[in-house]
Amino acid sequence: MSSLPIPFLVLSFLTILCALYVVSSKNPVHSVLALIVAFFSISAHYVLLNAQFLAIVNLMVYAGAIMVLFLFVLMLLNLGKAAEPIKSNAWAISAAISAGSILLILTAAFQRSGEQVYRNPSDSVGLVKNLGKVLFGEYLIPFELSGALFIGAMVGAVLLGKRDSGDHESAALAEEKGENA
Amino acid sequence: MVLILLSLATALLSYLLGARLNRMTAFALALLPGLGALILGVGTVDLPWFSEHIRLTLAPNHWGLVMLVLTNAMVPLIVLAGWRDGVHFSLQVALTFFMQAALNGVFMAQDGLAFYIFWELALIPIYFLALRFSEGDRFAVTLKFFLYTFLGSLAMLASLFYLYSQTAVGDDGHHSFAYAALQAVELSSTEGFWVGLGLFLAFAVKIPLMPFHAWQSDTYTQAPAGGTMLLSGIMLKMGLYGLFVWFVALAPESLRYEFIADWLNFRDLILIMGLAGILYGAFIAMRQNDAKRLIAFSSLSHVGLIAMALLTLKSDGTNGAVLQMLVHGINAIGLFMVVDIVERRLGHRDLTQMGGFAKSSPLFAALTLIVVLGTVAVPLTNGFPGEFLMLKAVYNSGTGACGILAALTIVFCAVYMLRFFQLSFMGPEKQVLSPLSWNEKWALMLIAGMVLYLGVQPQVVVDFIQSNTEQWLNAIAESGGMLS
Amino acid sequence: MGLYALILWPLLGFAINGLLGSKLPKTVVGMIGTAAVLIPFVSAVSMWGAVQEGALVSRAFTFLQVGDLHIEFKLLLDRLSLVMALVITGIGTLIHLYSMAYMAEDAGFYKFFAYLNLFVFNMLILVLGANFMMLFFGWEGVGLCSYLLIGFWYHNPEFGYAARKAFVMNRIGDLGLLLGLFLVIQHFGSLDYQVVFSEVAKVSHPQWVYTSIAVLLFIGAMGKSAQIPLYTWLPDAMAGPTPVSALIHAATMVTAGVYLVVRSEALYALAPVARDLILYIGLATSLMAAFIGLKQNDIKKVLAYSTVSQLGLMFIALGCGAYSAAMFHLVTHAFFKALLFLGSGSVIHGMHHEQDIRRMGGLRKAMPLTYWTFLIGTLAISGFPFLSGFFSKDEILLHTFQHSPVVYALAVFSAGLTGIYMFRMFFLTFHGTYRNSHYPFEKVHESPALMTIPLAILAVLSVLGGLLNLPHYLTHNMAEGLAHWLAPLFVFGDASVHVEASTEWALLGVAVSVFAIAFFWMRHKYISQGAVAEEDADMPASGSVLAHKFYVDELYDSLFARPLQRLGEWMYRVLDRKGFVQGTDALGAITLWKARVAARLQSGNIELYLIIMVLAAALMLGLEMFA
Amino acid sequence: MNTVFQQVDISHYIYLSTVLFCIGLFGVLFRRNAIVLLMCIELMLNSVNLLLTAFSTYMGDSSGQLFVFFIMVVAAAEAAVGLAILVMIYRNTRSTTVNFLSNLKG
Repeated sequence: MSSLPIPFLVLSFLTILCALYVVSSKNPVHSVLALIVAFFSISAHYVLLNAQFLAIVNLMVYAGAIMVLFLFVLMLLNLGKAAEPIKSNAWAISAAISAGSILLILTAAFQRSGEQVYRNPSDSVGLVKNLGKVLFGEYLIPFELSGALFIGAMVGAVLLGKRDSGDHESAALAEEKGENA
Repeated sequence: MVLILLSLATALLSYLLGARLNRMTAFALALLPGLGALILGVGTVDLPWFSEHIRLTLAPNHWGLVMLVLTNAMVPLIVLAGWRDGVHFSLQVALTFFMQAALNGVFMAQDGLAFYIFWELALIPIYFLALRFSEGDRFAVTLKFFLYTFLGSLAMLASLFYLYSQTAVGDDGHHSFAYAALQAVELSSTEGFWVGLGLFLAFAVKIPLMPFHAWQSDTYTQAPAGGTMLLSGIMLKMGLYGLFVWFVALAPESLRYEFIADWLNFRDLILIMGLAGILYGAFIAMRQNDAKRLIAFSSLSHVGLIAMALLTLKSDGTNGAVLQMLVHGINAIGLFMVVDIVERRLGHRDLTQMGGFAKSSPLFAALTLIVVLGTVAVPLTNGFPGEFLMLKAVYNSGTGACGILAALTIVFCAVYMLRFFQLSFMGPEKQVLSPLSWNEKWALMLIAGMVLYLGVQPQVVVDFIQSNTEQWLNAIAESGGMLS
Repeated sequence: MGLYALILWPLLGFAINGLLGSKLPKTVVGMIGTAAVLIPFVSAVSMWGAVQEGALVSRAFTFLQVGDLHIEFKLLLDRLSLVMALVITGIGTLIHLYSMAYMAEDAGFYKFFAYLNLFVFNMLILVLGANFMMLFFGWEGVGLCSYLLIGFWYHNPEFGYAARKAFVMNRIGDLGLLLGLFLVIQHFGSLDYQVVFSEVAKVSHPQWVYTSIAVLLFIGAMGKSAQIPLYTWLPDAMAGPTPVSALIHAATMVTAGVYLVVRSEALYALAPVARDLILYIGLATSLMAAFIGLKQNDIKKVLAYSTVSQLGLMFIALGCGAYSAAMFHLVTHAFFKALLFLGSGSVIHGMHHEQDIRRMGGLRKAMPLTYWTFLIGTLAISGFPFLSGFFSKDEILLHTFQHSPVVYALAVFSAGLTGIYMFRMFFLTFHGTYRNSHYPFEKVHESPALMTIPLAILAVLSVLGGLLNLPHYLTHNMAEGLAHWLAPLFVFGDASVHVEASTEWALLGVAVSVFAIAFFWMRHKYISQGAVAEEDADMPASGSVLAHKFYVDELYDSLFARPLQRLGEWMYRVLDRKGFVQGTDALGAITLWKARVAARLQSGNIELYLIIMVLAAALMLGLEMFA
Repeated sequence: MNTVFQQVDISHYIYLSTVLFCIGLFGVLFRRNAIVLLMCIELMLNSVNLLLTAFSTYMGDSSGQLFVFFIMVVAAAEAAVGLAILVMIYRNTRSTTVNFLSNLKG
C-alpha cells in the first residue's frame, strides 16, 4: 500500500472528490462540470491501465457527447437555478444507510473472496487492433444489435421530444393556469 | 369422449345459430349427446395429454354412469323449460351445453388432473350465466360463489398434487395421476387428514355442507332459473360424487383422524355437518316466503342427509345416497321449474302473494304436487326408496340419536313443502295463471313421469350401482379405512 | 293377477276419473268410481272360501334389494286382511254411492271420486300388503289422500291448514313407524310378515327389542288412529266433505293403527310394557275425547271426538291383549260411525251447509228417514242392548274388567259419556223446535234416495253387526264368530274371557244401566226441559275449557309450532344472514382491507421504491454471502 | 516495471470503483432532480466500466474492454431516451423533480 504510485493516488482522489461534488452540489450545472472532471480522471485511469483506445472513446462519448447533452438539456429547460426541494435528514440518512450497506457488503464480499491474484498482464490488450479483432469477430452480433439499439433509442428520443401535433404549449400553459386558479 | 365432443359441438352450433336457434332445435340438440352415447357408447379413452404420464383417461364407473344419465337427461329439460325466450337464448343454451360437456368430463374422468380440469371447467359457464343473467346484486353474489368454490378447488388441487408426488414411481421413472395409482397411495393418519381435508373442502363447498353454504342461498335465489337448475340439479351432484369417489376412496385414512382423542374423528365431523345441515335447512325453509330460497334451503337439508348416508359406509346407505343423488337432481330441477313457471307469469315469487293456482291450472297443480310429493318422499314416488335406505343406514349405524334427528327430516320436509304447495296452489284464488306452454308442460310431465317411475321401480337403479358400491366399500375397508 | 285384481280396480278408477273425469258426465264418473270399489268388494267376498283354506299370496316385483335387505311388492290376503278389505270396500261402495248425490253440485266432482278411488287403492295396499313396507306404502298413501280430501275445498285457507296439520301429524307418527321398521330390519333381517313373525315367535331376542319395536310401531298407530298426543288433527279433518269424514276419518283409515297392532300381535304379546302404554294412552284418549265431545256444537266435531274416543276404546282392548275384541269393535264402529257421519251429511245437505246443532232442532219431521237411521246409529254407539255397539263395547269392557277394575270403571265412565254427548247431539238436532232463522224450516228437505239407501243399509248393519261375534251367554253355536275366524292368525293367542257367567250378567247390567242413565238424563234435559246448548259467550268456565278442547291446540302451538317458527326465523335472519353470509362477506372485506394496507406501500414515491430496492438487493447479497 | 498496474494491486481498483459506485448510488437515492439522478447513474456505470477495464487488463483478456464499449452504447442510448422523457415531463409538469411522478400510486 505504501508504495502506490503517485499518479494513481492523485487520480483516485480526484475522481472521488468530483463524484462527491456531483452528488452534493445544489446547482445541476456544477454537478455536470464536476462529472466531466470525474470522467476525465477516469479516462486517465484507463491510460494508466494501458487501455488507451478506451480512454479516448470515454472522453469522446461521455465527456464529449453525453455530458454535452446533459448540459444542453439543462440550459434548454433553464434548470440551472431551479430550486430543488430539499429532502429531510431522514431521507439523507436512509439513503446513506442503503448505499453504505451496499458498500459494506460489496467490500466484505471482496474480502471474503480471498486474494486472487490476477497477474497475466499484457500491454497489448488495450490496442485498437486487438480490440477491433475481438469486436468484429467474437462480438459481431452484439455489435450489430447495439447498432439496432441505437436506432431504437434515436427514434424513441425523437418521438418523445417531438410535440404532439395537437398539443400547443400555450394550451398546456392555459390549462395549468386554470388549475392553479 | 363421445359425450364431451358432442356436447361441445352442440354448444358451438347453438352459439353460431344465434337468433335462429328456436326451442325445438335447442331441445333436439340437447338430446344429441345422450342419444349419441346410447348409440356409440360413452367413448372410453386413455390418451396421453400433458405428457405420457398425465393422461386423459375417461372411463366412467357405474356411479358415474348414473350421473351421466342424470346430466344428459336433465340438460334437455333445462333447455326445454329452464331458459326463457329472448335475445340471449342461444347464448344461454350454448353455455348450458358447454357446462354439459364439462360435467360429462367430471363424471367420466379417471385421472386426477383431468378430473380437476373438468371440475374447474364446469365453473366457467355457470359463472358467466350467473354473472350475465342474475338479478339483484349479481356481481357480488356471483363473485362470492366463484371465489368460494374456487378456493375449495384449489385445496383439492394441492391435495391431488401431494397424492401424485406420493404415487409409486413407474418403470419410466414418473409418478402418475391415474385414479388407481392415487388410490393405491398409503398415507399416514396425519398426512391422510391434510390430503383428505383439501379434497373435502372442494366437495363440501360445492355440495354445500352446512358451514360452507354461505354462497348457496343467494346464488340459487338470484341466478336465472336455468342456472339454478344446473347448480342444484347437476353441479351439486359433482360435489357428492366427488365426496365419495375422490375423497373417501382416495383418502379413507383421513376419516379416522381424531380431532379429540377417541371421541370425535373426521368422519363424525362430517356426519355432524350433514345432520346440522338437515335441521338447519329445514328450519329455515319452514319460514321462507321466497319460493326459490325455500327450495334452496330444502336442498341444503336434503344433501345433508345424502352426505351422512354416504359416510355411513354401509351398502344400503351408500346405495341409497347414490339413488337419492339421481332423484334429488330430478326433483330439484322440477321444483325450480315450477317456481320459474310461476315467476314468469307473475313477475315475483313471494309465496304470500300467491294462491289458488290449482283452480286455473289443474294440470300444473297436479304435476307440481307429484314433484312435491317426490321431494317429501311419499312412498311410490322417487324420493322414498333412497330416503328409506339412507335413514335406515344412518339409524342402524350405531348412532341412534343421530338417526332419529336425521329422520325428523321426513316431518319437517312435509311441513315446508306442503306450506309451499298450499300457499301457491291452494287457498283463495289471487291470480289466474295463463296456461302452460307446450314446452313447460312437456318438461314437467317428463319430470313427473320420472318421479313416479323411479318411485315404483327404484331397483333398476339400485341393481346398476350395487356391485360398484360393494367394490368401493371393500376397497375402502382394505386400504385401512373404517367399516364400523 | 290374483290379488292384484283387488287393488287395480280402484287404481284404474283413479286413473280414468283423474285423467278424463273432467270431460265425462258426472253420472258416468260416479258410476266408474263406485264400480271401482264394488268390484273388489265382490271379488273379496268370492275369495272368502279360499281364504278359509289358507292365506293367498301374490308377488309382483322386487321393490328394493340391497345387500341382505329384500323388499318385495307382494300382497297377502288372510283372514285379518279379508275382514279389513271387506269393511273398506263394502262401506266404501256405500259411501261412493252416497257421494254421487252429496257431491252432485260440486265442480270438483270428478276429482273427488278420483281421490276417493286412490284412497281405497292405498287402503287396500295397507291391509293387503304382505310386508311392513307395503303397509307403509298404504300408510303414507292414505295419509296423502286424507290430505287431499281434507283440503278438497282448498279455496278456504283454514281447510288447507287443517289438511296440512293432518299430514304433518301423521308424518310424526310415520316417523315412529319408520324407525320401528328400521329396528325390525336390523333385528329380524326382513320386513316380510311371515319371516318377521316366525322370527319373533322364537323369542330369541332381548326383551327391549320387542318393546322398542312395539312402542315405535304404536307411535305410528298414534298418528294414524288419532291417539294422545297426536289426535288433534282428526277433529280439524272434518273440514273435508262429509263422505270423506265417514270413509276415511271414521270407518277405515283411522282404524289402520288398530290393524297394525293386531297384525303385529306376536310382537305385542312379547312386549307387556308396550301393551300397558297402549292401554293407558287408549284410556286417556277415550276419556279426554269424550269430555271434549260433551261441549262441541258442530255436528261433525261431536262425531269426530266420538271417533277419537271409540278408537281409544279399541286401543284399550288391544292393551288388554283382546285383539279380536278390538277388531270386532272396529267393524261395528265402521258400520255405525259411517252411518252417523252419512246421516250428519244428510242433515247438512238438507240444511244447506249448516253444521251447528244450536241452529237445528225438530228435524225429525222434515227428514224422517235420516232421523230413524240416525237414531239407530246413536243407539248402537251408545250401547243400546242387542245392537252391534252393545256387543262389541261390552266385550271390551269385559276384558278391561279382567285386566283391572280401575280401568274398567274408567272405561265404563267413558262409555257413559258417549251416551251423553251422542244423545245431546241427537236431541238437539232432531227434537225440540227449529232454531235457525237464516234458513226457513220449509226449505229443509229429505235427501235423495241415493243418499238414504246407503243410510238404510248401514242402519241394518248397525243393528245386526253384533251377530259377527256374539257372546257366550246368548248362544253357543254362533258365539265368538270373529274371534274364531281370526284365531288361527295369532302366534301367541288372543286374550280369552274366563269370568263367571254371573259376573258377565252383572257387568251387562252395569252397561245397560249406564246407557239408561245417559239416555234419560239427556232426554230430560233436552226434551222435557227443552234446554239448548249455550252460546259461546255465556258458557261456564268448565264448559269453556271443554269447548276449547282443553286448549291442547293452543298448547301445541305455543310449545312446538311457534318456537319452531321463531327458531327458523332466527336462524335465517341472525345465524344465516348475519352469521354465515355476512361472515363470509367479512372474510372478503378483511382481504380487501389488507389489500388496501398493502397497496399503501405502492405509494408512487419512486425514491422509496429505490431505497427499498437497494436495501433488498443488499439483503439478498448479504444472505447469499453469509448464509 | 513502469506500468502502473504492475505496482498497483487490483484490489485498489476494486475499492475505488466500489466507492464510486456507492457514491453514485447514494446520489440516486438522495437527489430529487431527475437530471442529477441521471448523472449519478452515469457515474455508477462509469465505476463499473473502470472495474471491467481493470480486470481486463490484469487478466490480459480484451473482452472486458469490449463490454465497456457496450455499456457505453447502452449508457448513451439511455441518456438520450432518458433526457427526452425528461424534457417531455418538464413540458407537462414544469418540473423535473421525481416526486411529482406519483401516478403509479396503488
